[in-house]
Amino acid sequence: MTTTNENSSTSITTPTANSGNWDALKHQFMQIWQVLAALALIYMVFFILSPPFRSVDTLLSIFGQASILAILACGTTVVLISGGLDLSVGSIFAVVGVVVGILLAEYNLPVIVAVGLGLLTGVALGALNGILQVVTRVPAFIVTLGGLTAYKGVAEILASGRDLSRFPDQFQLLGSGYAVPMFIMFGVALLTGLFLTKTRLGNHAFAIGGNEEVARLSGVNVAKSRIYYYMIGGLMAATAAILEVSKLNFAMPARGQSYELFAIAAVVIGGTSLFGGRGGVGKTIIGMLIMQTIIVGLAYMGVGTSIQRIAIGAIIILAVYWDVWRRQAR
Amino acid sequence: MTTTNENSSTSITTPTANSGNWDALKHQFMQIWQVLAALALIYMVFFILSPPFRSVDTLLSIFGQASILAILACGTTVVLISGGLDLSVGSIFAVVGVVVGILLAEYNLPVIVAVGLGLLTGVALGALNGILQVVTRVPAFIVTLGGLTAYKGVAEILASGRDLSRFPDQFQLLGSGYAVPMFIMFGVALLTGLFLTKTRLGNHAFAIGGNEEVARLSGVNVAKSRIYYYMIGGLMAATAAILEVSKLNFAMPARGQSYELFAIAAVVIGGTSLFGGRGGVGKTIIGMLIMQTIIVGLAYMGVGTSIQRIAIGAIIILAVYWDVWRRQAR
Amino acid sequence: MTSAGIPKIILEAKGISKHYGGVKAIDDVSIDLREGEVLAIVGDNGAGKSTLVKAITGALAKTSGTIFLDGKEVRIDSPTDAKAAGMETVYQDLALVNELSITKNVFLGREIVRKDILGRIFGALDFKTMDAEIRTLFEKLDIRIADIYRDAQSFSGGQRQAVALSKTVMFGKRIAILDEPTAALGVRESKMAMDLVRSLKDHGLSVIMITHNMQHVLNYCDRVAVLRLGQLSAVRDVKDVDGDTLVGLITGTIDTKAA
Amino acid sequence: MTSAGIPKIILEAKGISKHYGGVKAIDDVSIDLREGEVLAIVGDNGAGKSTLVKAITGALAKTSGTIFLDGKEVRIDSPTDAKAAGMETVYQDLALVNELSITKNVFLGREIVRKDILGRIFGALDFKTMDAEIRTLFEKLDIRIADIYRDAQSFSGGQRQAVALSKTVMFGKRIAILDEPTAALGVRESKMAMDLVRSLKDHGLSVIMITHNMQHVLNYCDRVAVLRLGQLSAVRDVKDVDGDTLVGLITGTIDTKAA
Amino acid sequence: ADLKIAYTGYSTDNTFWIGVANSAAATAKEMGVELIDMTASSPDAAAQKDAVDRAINMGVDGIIIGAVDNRAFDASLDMAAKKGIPVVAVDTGIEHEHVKSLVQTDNLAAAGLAGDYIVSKIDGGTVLILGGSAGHQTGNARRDGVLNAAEAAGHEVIFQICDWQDACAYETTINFLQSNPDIRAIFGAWDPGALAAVSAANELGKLDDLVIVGFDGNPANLASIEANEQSATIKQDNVRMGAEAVANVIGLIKGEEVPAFTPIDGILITSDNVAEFK
Ligand SMILES: Nc1ncnc2c1ncn2[C@@H]1O[C@H](COP(=O)(O)OP(=O)(O)OP(=O)(O)O)[C@@H](O)[C@H]1O
Ligand SMILES: Nc1ncnc2c1ncn2[C@@H]1O[C@H](COP(=O)(O)OP(=O)(O)OP(=O)(O)O)[C@@H](O)[C@H]1O
Ligand SMILES: [Mg+2]
Ligand SMILES: [Mg+2]
Repeated sequence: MTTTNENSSTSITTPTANSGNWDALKHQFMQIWQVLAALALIYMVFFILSPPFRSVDTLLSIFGQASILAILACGTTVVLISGGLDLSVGSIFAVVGVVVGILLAEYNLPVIVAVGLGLLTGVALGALNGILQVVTRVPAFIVTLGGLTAYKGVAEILASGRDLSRFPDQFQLLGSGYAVPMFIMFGVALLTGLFLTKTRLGNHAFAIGGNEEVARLSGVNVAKSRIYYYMIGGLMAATAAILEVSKLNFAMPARGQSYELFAIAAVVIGGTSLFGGRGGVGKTIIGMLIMQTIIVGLAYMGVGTSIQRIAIGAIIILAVYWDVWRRQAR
Repeated sequence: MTTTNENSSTSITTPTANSGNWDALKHQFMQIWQVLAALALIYMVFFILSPPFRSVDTLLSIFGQASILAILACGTTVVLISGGLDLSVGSIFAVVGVVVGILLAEYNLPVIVAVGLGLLTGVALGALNGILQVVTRVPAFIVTLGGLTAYKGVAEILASGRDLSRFPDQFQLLGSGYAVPMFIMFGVALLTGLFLTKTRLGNHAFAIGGNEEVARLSGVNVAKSRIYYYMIGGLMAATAAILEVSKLNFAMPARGQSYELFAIAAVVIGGTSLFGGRGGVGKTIIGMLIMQTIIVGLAYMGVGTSIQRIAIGAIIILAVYWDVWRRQAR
Repeated sequence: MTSAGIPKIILEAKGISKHYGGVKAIDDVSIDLREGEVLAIVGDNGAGKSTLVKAITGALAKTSGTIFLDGKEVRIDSPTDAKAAGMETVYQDLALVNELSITKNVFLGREIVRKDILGRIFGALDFKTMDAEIRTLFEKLDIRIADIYRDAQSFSGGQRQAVALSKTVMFGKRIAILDEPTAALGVRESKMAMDLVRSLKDHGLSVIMITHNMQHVLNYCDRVAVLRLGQLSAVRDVKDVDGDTLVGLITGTIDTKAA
Repeated sequence: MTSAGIPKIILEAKGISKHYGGVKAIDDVSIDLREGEVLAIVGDNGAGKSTLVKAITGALAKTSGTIFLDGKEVRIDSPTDAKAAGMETVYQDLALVNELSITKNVFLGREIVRKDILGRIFGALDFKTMDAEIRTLFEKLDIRIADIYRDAQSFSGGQRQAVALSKTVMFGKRIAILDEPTAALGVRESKMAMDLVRSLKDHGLSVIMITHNMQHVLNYCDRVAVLRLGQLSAVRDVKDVDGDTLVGLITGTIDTKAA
Repeated sequence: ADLKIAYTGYSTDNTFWIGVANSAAATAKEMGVELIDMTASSPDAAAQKDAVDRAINMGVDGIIIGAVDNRAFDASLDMAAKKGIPVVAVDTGIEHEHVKSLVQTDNLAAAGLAGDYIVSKIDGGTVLILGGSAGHQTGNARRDGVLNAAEAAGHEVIFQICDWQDACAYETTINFLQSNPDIRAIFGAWDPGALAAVSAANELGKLDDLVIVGFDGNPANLASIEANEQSATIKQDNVRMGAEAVANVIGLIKGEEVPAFTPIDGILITSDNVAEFK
């Protein structure tokens, strides 16, 4: 029996070398290049097939369009790594959008205050998800399924009969164009990545997701940490919601529907385990970019939304299949 | 250390006594009575609070309205017991509805043929879900998330530009009124229950859901069985879709959205494990009746749908909490 | 008792290898099992014992190798093939489904269906017959478990292992393969389990048993095969070795090629 | 070596019970641990050994009972309390997280954060220091694992157990509690692990060890406590017993009240 | 109140329908009858049919239906007929002999106004239609109103399904404006969709070159028209709709003669007349 170096398959997205930051970055890159290559390939296909696709504007708009869902998906990545699941982020998204809309359009609060309260709302709803799970010991799927339904009701009640539109110019800057959302997306991804790999709480996410009982017996405060991860999920959902409201310049309670599924799709396309303990945020971003490139590319080629749906469905399965296959092959 | 009889907590929904059918039934009933009591309690509350709620018609209409989703949920129960998950049943529902609609409204096929082909479509899509999982080893969540998206696209393409409505009287009989859907629901539940407890394939669902590897090593053909369970899930989704199309007298690709979540909610309210190996179909039906009673009761009291959503969200969490709490308490 | 006259070889595994990418979990191992004997397989953690057994019984797809039963080559590509060939295996940590009753566990994969049309068409199970067969079997093997309807998880480690071993008597027509049948069992439970293993012989079975317990090798087995780093490093008659020799063979301080 | 003069009692657990509904997993068990000794706990499967240890270390909420450290009553309601009191425990089957590197596993729950603001405010980890401490520790304990960045699951059972035991030296200021440290280990790995246990004494720790291996009790332990059906049935100095007596005490064929 | 009528509109997450419901409620109060609003929060034909059945079971005196889908109610209406509960349809016609009154803006005709407006404002080029969900009648009627007018005038038309999702409207607009320089006009089949298109066009700096028309007359869109961003919208007179529906159902309950069809005009709102509707 030869000595094994099978570790590479299992640590794909957990940087193992902590010695130097350059090493870590290189390591990260080595793990990501295949997904990046897939993204590049898909981009090239559309580049060849569709002349109007060949502009810088298009490239930027792909980033811009992907950024909002990618931010949401960063939160989902953290929650999934910790062995949790949050089906309610789409509804949190709706509530936060409506709340910020009300604060801006009805109470005319300063932008920074409205944004701050919006983020706080997301954090609070995330905390509620976490606390309910920890206190009641009801599985995440159920608690957040309840949240999915209930928060949507809350958003509707808050919005009913209100005209939430025409926000201050200052607020509109947040989500308009490609630059700001993209910048925020990369910022959020970087911070989330540092959080996961460099901090105590971030490392505990892998431990809890890997084996909750061992983590507990090792003295990790599992309950408290879990609540934090859901709060991060809520915070990211809120950030995404604020950007979308700013971008569209009006708020509606019907927003965010099924976003949780898109986020989960991007996360798993990126290679984070659905069952916790493994994963990283870098590939989540690429996962979202892959989905968005396909949507935009197909739209540029004049393909209707129904066929786009079929393509996205197929891509979700294919991407994970490719990952499964690659791991088996070693 | 006294000898234990802790088994009751773990076998709540798996009938353990196989000796006599009466015993088995009694056993089943003993396990169900608490959920039934909850249903009765909720019914009584509305009975007292709302005078118009007190009619037989109302009671029947609750059954009638619950029946379609309950049939879908029977399939979900089987899939969940076997350790699977099918997020795509809502989209299968949409496809089948459209297919039957086309066969009836466009091709004027005899009702029985259209219904038969509709059921077959459901079975085929279920089989596709199962085969993809078994062949690619991609987790159920992903495969059926892909299906959720892709099948919806298929339904839209099939329906586009068509008016699928006003079906033959004979077909309308299926889903109209309360009697037929209720009858079909009880029939489906009974058959599913017998399947799960009395047949080889049904018993293998518990084994595979409990420990897939042990089942495989014991010589169970896990792959083939899994495909069957998804086919059953697809069949039930198709049955539900046909009843709804008949009830509404038109077909539309937007139908069925989020039904998978409602079905899962009913299944877990009924006490079937999300993680496989345990459960039963009886309580799934009661779970669905509980949800429907609350919806109808609140509506009778003039409570808006937004608040109904919040109530349903809370009930989902509460029901599972109650189950968790009960098991811990012993 | 071991080999009366010329020992007949019932099972022969030739050149079995299982590679995971570059990792050679087992590499070109050949062993044979004689009729009516208990063959021990010993070796360090990770030596490849479980992998060898899984490769032989079709639970793992082997990289290469051939299996002969009674001198005839047989294809064993799945646990079902192995069972059909009369081999019954109790895998390490993978013996019972917690959520199923004892009856359902024992008959898992080989349920008895009713003789009527319900059984033939729908696969309706004949619980009455199965329960009766289990009671008979448990009586024969002196296993004292009354409540065979209870879920497996409510039983103790010793009881669970007894149930798992009883499957080999129920179904193992010729060969029983046991992977660490006493791991994590207490003193009393271990003895119970090993007595069961011994009685397998009386029921006409030949046995391959993986163990880390040298006492069990010396007391209950006829021959012992030693695996080291994925390769067969020695095969000995138990009467020719003592504990220290065995430990030496396992750890490699005694260096020999396979006998 | 056991007790020079009057042995000082470092840990005393009095009247510990843990009931699950009607099931009395352990019932009114009192044991004490003397300074510098290795105390074995033995008993059948399901006798309550793991439950006792978990109740003492706060991993399970005990139904009743009191813990004394150096004669003073202490509240231990969570694993964190136990660690704060200087007890370090290796639980049966629950030692390492497969998905984490060796460094992260050893320091899990007690990570070293950087001394700068990043560490103080964000809990940024100081991997350099942690890695260095582990290398020092492994050298001291003669554990030969070079690649401490690799995930725990890629190591063998013996290596994993060695890592788990090393945690007790790293953090167990006074008491190490080990639940079956050699279960499922091979001959060589078992010896390695037991040598580590012995060296714990040299590092100034008192040890409680659950085991099913009578040889290990006789060779490595000072005293032995026997649990039967959730109750303490005997406590003996190891030098006063032999293997047969132990087996008799465990199975109940020798009937004595606790010494 | 001795009379009790049930009202079920399209959904409660839609400003237009909130207006209908509010107006109906106000009229009912004025006329001294109790109105129970059974509208679901999002458009769901099955839930709505259930609501109608429930109303019949509760024994209300009359029912107003703003159908999510008009084909769903045959059996329910038979039952209502049997129990003698009159039914009025609002916005969407229901083909059943028991429905003795329809209060409606014709979506097809009203969207035709939008189509004519678009045709009058552009010359040549392509029209992008952002549609509701696939196979939805209201959505289809609005699409066809614009589509027919535009194609008759020789314009190319692109139709994209957006499921009434604002974010989809935004992204579709971005993608098509970037990939297809010929687009001159955008029609959003629901006003928030048009508003999303405005934001997207604004984003690309193409707002001034585009004619963007919505449908519903939501306050936010009126504000946008006033600001010369959105070009026009079609307002259905939801206040009149609600009021007429209640009046008609009460008339039917009392056995009076009411018109079988009460037409409500669609109104084209542009910057010229937007002030009247604020
Ligand atoms: N899926 C796998 N991928 C890569 N290597 C594997 C895999 N499964 C097992 N191995 C390796 O194969 C070797 C043999 O493992 P095996 O489980 O057969 O050992 P064993 O002798 O049964 O050990 P133990 O006594 O601990 O049960 C080990 O080094 C293990 O790491
Ligand atoms: N959660 C639980 N609910 C009910 N009974 C339990 C629970 N956990 C343990 N028990 C019971 O408590 C008793 C003691 O179990 P414990 O694990 O402490 O035994 P043990 O002596 O460690 O056995 P082993 O040697 O197999 O590790 C057993 O009879 C077990 O069934
Ligand atoms: Mg093994
Ligand atoms: Mg134990």
